[in-house]
Amino acid sequence: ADTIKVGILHSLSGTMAISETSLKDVALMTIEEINAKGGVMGKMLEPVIVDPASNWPLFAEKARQLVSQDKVAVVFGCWTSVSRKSVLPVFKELNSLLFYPVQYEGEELEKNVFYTGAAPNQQAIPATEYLMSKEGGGAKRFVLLGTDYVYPRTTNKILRAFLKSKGVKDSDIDEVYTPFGHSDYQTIVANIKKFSAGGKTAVISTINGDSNVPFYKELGNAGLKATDVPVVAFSVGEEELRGVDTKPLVGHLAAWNYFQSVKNPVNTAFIKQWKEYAVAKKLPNANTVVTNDPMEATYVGIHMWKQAVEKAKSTDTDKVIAAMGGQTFKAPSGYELTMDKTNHHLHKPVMIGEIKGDGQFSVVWKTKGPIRAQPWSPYIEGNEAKQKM
Amino acid sequence: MLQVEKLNQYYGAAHTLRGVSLNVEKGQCVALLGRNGVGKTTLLKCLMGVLPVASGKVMLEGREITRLKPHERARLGIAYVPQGREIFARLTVEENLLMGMATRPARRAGGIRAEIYELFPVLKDMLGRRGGDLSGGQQQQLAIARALLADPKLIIFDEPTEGIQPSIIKDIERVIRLLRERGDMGILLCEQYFDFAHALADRFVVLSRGEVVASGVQEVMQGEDVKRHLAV
Amino acid sequence: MNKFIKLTATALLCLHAALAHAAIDPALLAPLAGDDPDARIEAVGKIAALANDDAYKVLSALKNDTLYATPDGKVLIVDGANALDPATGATAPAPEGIDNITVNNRLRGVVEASMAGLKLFSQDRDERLGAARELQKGADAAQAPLIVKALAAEQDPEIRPLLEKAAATANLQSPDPAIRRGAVQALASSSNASLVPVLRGMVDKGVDGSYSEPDETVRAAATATLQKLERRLALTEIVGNLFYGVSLGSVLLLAALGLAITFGLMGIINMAHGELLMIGAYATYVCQLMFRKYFPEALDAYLLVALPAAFLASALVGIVLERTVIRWLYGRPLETLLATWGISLILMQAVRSIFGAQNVEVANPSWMSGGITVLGSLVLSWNRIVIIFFSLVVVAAVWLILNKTRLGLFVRAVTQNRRMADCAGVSTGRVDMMTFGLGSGIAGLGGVALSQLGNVGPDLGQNYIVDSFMVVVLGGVGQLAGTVIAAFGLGEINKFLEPFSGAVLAKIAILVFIIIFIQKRPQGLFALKGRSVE
Amino acid sequence: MKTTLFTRPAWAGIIVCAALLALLPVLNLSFPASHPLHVSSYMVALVGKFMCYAMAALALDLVWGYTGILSLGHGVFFALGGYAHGMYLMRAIGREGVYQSDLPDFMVFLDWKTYPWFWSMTDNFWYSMLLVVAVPGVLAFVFGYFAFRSRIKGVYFSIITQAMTFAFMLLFFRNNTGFGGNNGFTDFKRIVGHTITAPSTKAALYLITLAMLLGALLLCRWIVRSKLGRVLQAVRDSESRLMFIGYNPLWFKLFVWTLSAVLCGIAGALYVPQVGIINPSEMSPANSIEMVIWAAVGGRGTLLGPIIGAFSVNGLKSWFTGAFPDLWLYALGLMFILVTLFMPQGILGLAAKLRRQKEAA
Amino acid sequence: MSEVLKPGQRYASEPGDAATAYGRHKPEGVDTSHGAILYLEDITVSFDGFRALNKLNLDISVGELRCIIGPNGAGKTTMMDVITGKTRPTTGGAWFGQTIDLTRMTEYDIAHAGIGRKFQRPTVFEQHTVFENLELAMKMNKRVKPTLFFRLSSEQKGKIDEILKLIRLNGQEHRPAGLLSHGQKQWLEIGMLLMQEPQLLLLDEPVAGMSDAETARTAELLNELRGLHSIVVVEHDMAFVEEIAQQGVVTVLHEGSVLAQGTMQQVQSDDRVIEVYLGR
Ligand SMILES: Nc1ncnc2c1ncn2[C@@H]1O[C@H](COP(=O)(O)OP(=O)(O)OP(=O)(O)O)[C@@H](O)[C@H]1O
Ligand SMILES: Nc1ncnc2c1ncn2[C@@H]1O[C@H](COP(=O)(O)OP(=O)(O)OP(=O)(O)O)[C@@H](O)[C@H]1O
Ligand SMILES: [Mg+2]
Ligand SMILES: [Mg+2]
Repeated sequence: ADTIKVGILHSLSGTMAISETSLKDVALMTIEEINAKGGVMGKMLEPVIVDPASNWPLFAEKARQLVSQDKVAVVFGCWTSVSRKSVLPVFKELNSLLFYPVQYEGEELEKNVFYTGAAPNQQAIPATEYLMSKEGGGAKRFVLLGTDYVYPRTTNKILRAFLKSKGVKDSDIDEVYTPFGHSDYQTIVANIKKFSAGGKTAVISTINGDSNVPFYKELGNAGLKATDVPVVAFSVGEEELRGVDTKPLVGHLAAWNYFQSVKNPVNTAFIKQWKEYAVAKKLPNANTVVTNDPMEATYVGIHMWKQAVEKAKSTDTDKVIAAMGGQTFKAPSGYELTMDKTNHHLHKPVMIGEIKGDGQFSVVWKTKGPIRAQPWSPYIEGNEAKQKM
Repeated sequence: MLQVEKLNQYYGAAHTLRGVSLNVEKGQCVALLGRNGVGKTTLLKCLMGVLPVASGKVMLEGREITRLKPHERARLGIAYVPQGREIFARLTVEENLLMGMATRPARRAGGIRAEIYELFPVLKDMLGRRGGDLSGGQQQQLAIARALLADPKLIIFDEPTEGIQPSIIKDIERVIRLLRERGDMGILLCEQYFDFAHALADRFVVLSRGEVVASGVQEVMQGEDVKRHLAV
Repeated sequence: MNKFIKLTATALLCLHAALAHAAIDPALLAPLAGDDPDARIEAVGKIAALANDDAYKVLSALKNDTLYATPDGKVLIVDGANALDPATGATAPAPEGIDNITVNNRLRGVVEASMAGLKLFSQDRDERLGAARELQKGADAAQAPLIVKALAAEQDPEIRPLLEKAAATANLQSPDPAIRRGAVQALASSSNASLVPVLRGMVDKGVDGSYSEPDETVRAAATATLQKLERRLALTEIVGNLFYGVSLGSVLLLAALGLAITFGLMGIINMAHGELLMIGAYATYVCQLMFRKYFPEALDAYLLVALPAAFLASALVGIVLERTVIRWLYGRPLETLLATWGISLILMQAVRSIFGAQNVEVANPSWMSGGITVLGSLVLSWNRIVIIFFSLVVVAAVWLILNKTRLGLFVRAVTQNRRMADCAGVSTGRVDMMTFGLGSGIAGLGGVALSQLGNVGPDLGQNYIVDSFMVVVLGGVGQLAGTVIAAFGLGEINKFLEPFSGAVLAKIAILVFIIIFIQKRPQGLFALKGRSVE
Repeated sequence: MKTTLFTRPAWAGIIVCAALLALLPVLNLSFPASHPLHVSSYMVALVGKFMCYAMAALALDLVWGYTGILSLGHGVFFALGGYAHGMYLMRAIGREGVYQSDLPDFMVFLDWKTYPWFWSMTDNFWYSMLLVVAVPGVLAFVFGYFAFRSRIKGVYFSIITQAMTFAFMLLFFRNNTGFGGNNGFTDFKRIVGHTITAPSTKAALYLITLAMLLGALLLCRWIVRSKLGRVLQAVRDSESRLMFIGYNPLWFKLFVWTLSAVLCGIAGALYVPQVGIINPSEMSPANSIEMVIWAAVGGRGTLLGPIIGAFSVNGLKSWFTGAFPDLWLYALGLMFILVTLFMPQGILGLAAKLRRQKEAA
Repeated sequence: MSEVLKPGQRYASEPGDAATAYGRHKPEGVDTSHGAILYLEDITVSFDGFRALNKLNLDISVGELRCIIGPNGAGKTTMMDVITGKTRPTTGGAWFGQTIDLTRMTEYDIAHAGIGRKFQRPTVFEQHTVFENLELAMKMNKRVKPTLFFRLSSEQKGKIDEILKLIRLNGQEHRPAGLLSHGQKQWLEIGMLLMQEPQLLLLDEPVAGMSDAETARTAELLNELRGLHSIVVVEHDMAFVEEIAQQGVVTVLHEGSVLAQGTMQQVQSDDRVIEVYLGR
């Protein structure tokens, strides 16, 4: 064939469509861009889109379909950890490639996966350090608030160990979980308020998707401002803020490896490209589209894969995996990102942004440069031996 | 006033009504007789529009109503006392009675006429009770009262005496006679209780296997011909 | 922050005197554009100490993100296309290449505090009240003279006690035991939870066995105050839970009420009910967009228009569905489940196609933002209060329609015995259409309420559909009163459980409760008894 | 006996379909990928999954179609069967997990040092098979006993089954419950000593599923054709009348209800190794509603219908989600509406109607 | 007409044989040593304060055919509800024989013990065929297992055929019962009752909606069954009541308690009965 097929595996319906739809669009945009520049090794990329509909077994089925039926060379996709876990066996069995663009809890390293989002040490830990710093408000007490599933549980476990190592007492840490889709945060906000009476408190939120809006609304209405109790979130980005009235949120924080507001030529071009793409393809609300971290990670992932294929001169999985190590790409975040030689994770800069009234973030802190991912957190028992990975 | 011409009706493949024709004049009471399962109820349902007919014509006061919906017929002045009462079980007795006046526009509906309670004194005591809680006979009385409240031009009774105590049967008989004598209404009475029908009818029609097999004026009703069709 | 306040307290004291116009020394402004956080904070302090109009302008610009810096470090206040140079007072078109001066929480806190200090002497009562409230969060000894000064001038009966408490809080750290005792006693009527650890510290023995509060009498007073405070806080918590429960109940009620009609009365297992809620919420969004575009000055009133709009939008969709699909399915409730499930898929995807898969933004109008403070520290948010009343109004309206109007009578008659109602002269088609329209419209109203609390997105309905069915069934199908009680009951139970069990287990407990409750009352809370049911 | 279970043409149809289904893995194994007769392993996996769904739909039809008990919570039985088997599969991973511990990764991660009591003995395959049957069975029995004894009927029953599955879903979601939280069980390696990804293992699983499905069909058919089947239908139509002629509906309902749950559990157990993951979303209310929809689309109260329904709805869904990822919900939604409007008896009902019309003509 | 009645005649001429066919004179397990099969003692039933039955006392002897009449709403159906366990009395006791307390039993246990009932509004299994309706009602062990493994013996089939003829639905046995006319359903329900072979039959308005000729036939049938079963009949059709009551006792209920009791002639001439029930 004179095209190379690539699979796009993002939910376009169901609960995750809110987040994943734009990743599909970014992936298509990137592919279009690559094709416009002559494709990969002279061949055009042909995207194959499927909708796993936020249904985890369907993810596995669709992954299998993409790889064994449609014979794609690589798949870009997944958002939730469980969807990734569900497709992993398929990629291992069929020895194919998955690029996973979302920040996640770590504790995993698969030969067939490249992780272009953040590991906990590239997001959660720096954010907590910031909260404890003078600039970040010098928080002494912490509410670890999350949706009850694996990412928040793991992150909080790591954070708890981290906080302990920094001398924070257990009584100064409150861990709270809510079910998926939880929308009534009255009690929780009241409790945060109570808890914060005991000293400078910060909330570390791993609340998933939809529950953020009711949480922030409640927080605002209860009169808890960012200057009193700052909330740092790991799942709230520009895209999520589009659906929120940001006035009451001003000053709350998010930690990512990229913000749309970062100023550099690559990012300016990236944003422009995306905005024009949205208008050209008549995406819904095309005039208000934004970029965010997973979108950047998708964009970076596709480009790196292209570079690796060209280096390997083949789309063969093993050859591409070998060529991926050490790939670099000048990313919209303003840094040259490197794919780690061994651990399949990107070296990424960490940035902390404060929410502004217009739904953008102003970067209030960032690392000096990209840092290496630690998929096996040193704060989890038994991972000591794996640190070199 | 009511003319039925060559009505045919099928339940699936079963030919239930076979070319039934009959007439009801104003001020007249026509008795519809026949054994169990010959299609009496089916015929009445066709007249009311509850069941569609395959062919034939139904005319009310010269106007064809064959294809009209039940509520349209009700508004043209047909009232129906169905077999099995069909009370609105969870409405109160009073509300059931108010439903009798649903044909009239809201403004002119007014209250429930007192004469109804004269005819059926039980109902007055039970106004607040739910229709479905009443005894079988009480429900039957309620169903008749409901139909009368519509001030119909044609009233259709499907076995109105079923399950009613003798004294009230006499009352109902009186009511129907009164209606007949008032002369502003046609009455179609389907009845198994022969003596009752005989006492009230001006004319009669006998149905057998969906066909009209005998008809005539009240005087010949007790003839052998009729008896034969009613016997088992 | 405290250090800063000490620094500037004296300066602020004379602030209210006159806010004369004077340009600001560029040297003061320059650090604001720089990178050194401590220098910036110091600069803010110095600027605040100027206590003039321009200083106020600079600070509020900093707070509102309208302060910019040119590449060569000049600071400008930007208003649209124009820029004011606070150093010269001149206004000119904003130059190219200017950059917003970022503010982080630390700086913002400082700015706000200094502005609050300014505001204590403001002419505007509300500003003073706000500033006094701000001080409740914690005041220390350095602020005491400032507060005393403000107290002397303050006449307002609402602001005075707040200031008195703030003064007392500040005086807790006074070196004079008498003042401390007085302060502790003055705080006996406070309900400020953050005092608890402070008082605790005074009462409890430290690790070394000595008291950090040396004076016996102060300790005794502190113990008494602490007890009162804790009792008041416990009461606050109960009242809070009650309110949260009622509020959750009102949300459940609004979500379920439409279903109580379409499912409870008409017997349609309406899986698209959630999507009707969603349509109501999107109608609210569209109204808001319209107002933003055409009547931005009346934006706060958009909800008033959104109510009828959402009702009509959902009712219209409902009517179309009824006429095209559901009318063929009466008497076959289980088929309605299948068809309405299909409808729900289509509606969701339609909204995705039109508005995008992402959530859209619906803002509370300003009169529904924030809350009122009761019992000293409990904040009841306006949006929840409004929604509670709104739910009661809607229930009352539905009750009136169903029980006091002829339409209501027909609706009930048709739903009980469609054929006989037809024979009695009721146009069943029309009544069905209107009933379903009414139920859908009310779902739309529910959607307006939900849009004020949470997300507006294509999945909005999916989150409420299960709860709605639970509420209707628990109350007893077809029983409006049951629906109301079930909604509030579940709300209260949930909110009293949640503090102990956490949100997840509370939810599980509620479901188990429903299962067990139905065992006891197999027809729901308000079961009809007797023959009429069969 | 056999000839009375189905009509002759129905037998013929069933046998042909079963033979065709049985042929798929054979074609997959015996022809190379390039051969025109080759069936991709994706197809085989897909059909294997559908057969599990079909079995669940069949089980649902037994209670819904025949007894009139609409369960909106059958997903919980399916998932419990799956979890019971999943526990075994997890333990069969041995020390090949990421933490190289005897415990499954998620337990290591949560600092569990030993297996909780409900995991004991699950390393035994046969014990886990027992659990597959017993867990859904006992749950259904207890739940059903109380519900039926209290004479909970109609929507009230449906809604509490929904509450049940929802409660279980939340419970299993909790990381602390001990079932891997939201991620559930995945990354299985072996089943009774065979590598789970090996083509032959897959083919065997597939054939076992087929056999189970056929067996379940015959069992259900035999039951509904017995007098008990007629009693069940009487329960559906007029339960109170049935009591007045001396039947105690409680035990009849409990019998089919439990049986149905067990069948569903078995379906779930077969599903897990073929799909490779079991997690709490299987218990979400929407999943249970989908099962109802399979039965309705195929034609409820026919046993064969739900099987056809499960295949066709899922088949279309699989195809649509790949072929029209943006539009498939419209198509699926529209299909549900059209089926209810124009095929109230489902696909099978339509077929019967067409046949009657042809005979009449 | 007489032809069709043949099976019934057999019972009359061969009572011993009929006993095996239709149950026993002296019911098994029911202690009727005092001659009565049913006692109602001071039964009161009230619905939200309204007393549908008010200290009702009644006893039926073995083999008796008792007619009960009374105005609409007198409580006749409610009385049957109490006997069959559908309604629990507020106070009072209902005894089947000497020992069986009906107020503590469930509907199916009562049915098992040997009380069969025909409802005022005909209730049959509408989706089942006429034949299946009869088969379901047939006397047998009605637990799950025997039902699952049940196979119709030719004897049982013969019995169903017999009843089919009796209720004159032969030829219609494969029609769904829901398609029958009102009168036909009444008959089918009587047929189901006979299949149950109960010791006590409760018939609530068995001839409502039947033509005069059919009413007469029902009367004949009941006369056949007289003595083989104990029977309680509620009816408003005086001609029918007269025909089956013969010289037996007729009870008149009014406002929930017994107003009068006696032979048909006595009752019909009772002024109070005429006042509240028969009318002048
Ligand atoms: N819905 C139906 N579908 C098919 N057949 C029906 C249906 N309803 C009634 N029938 C049949 O049509 C015939 C006529 O029924 P119909 O109810 O009109 O009789 P009827 O004369 O009113 O009898 P009765 O005096 O018993 O009320 C009967 O044989 C009955 O079995
Ligand atoms: N569940 C109930 N709730 C309220 N009232 C009831 C209930 N059941 C019966 N009643 C009332 O009890 C009275 C007796 O009813 P019942 O049906 O026993 O009368 P009946 O003697 O059978 O009358 P009929 O001859 O008309 O059938 C009636 O007035 C009825 O309204
Ligand atoms: Mg009839
Ligand atoms: Mg009665």
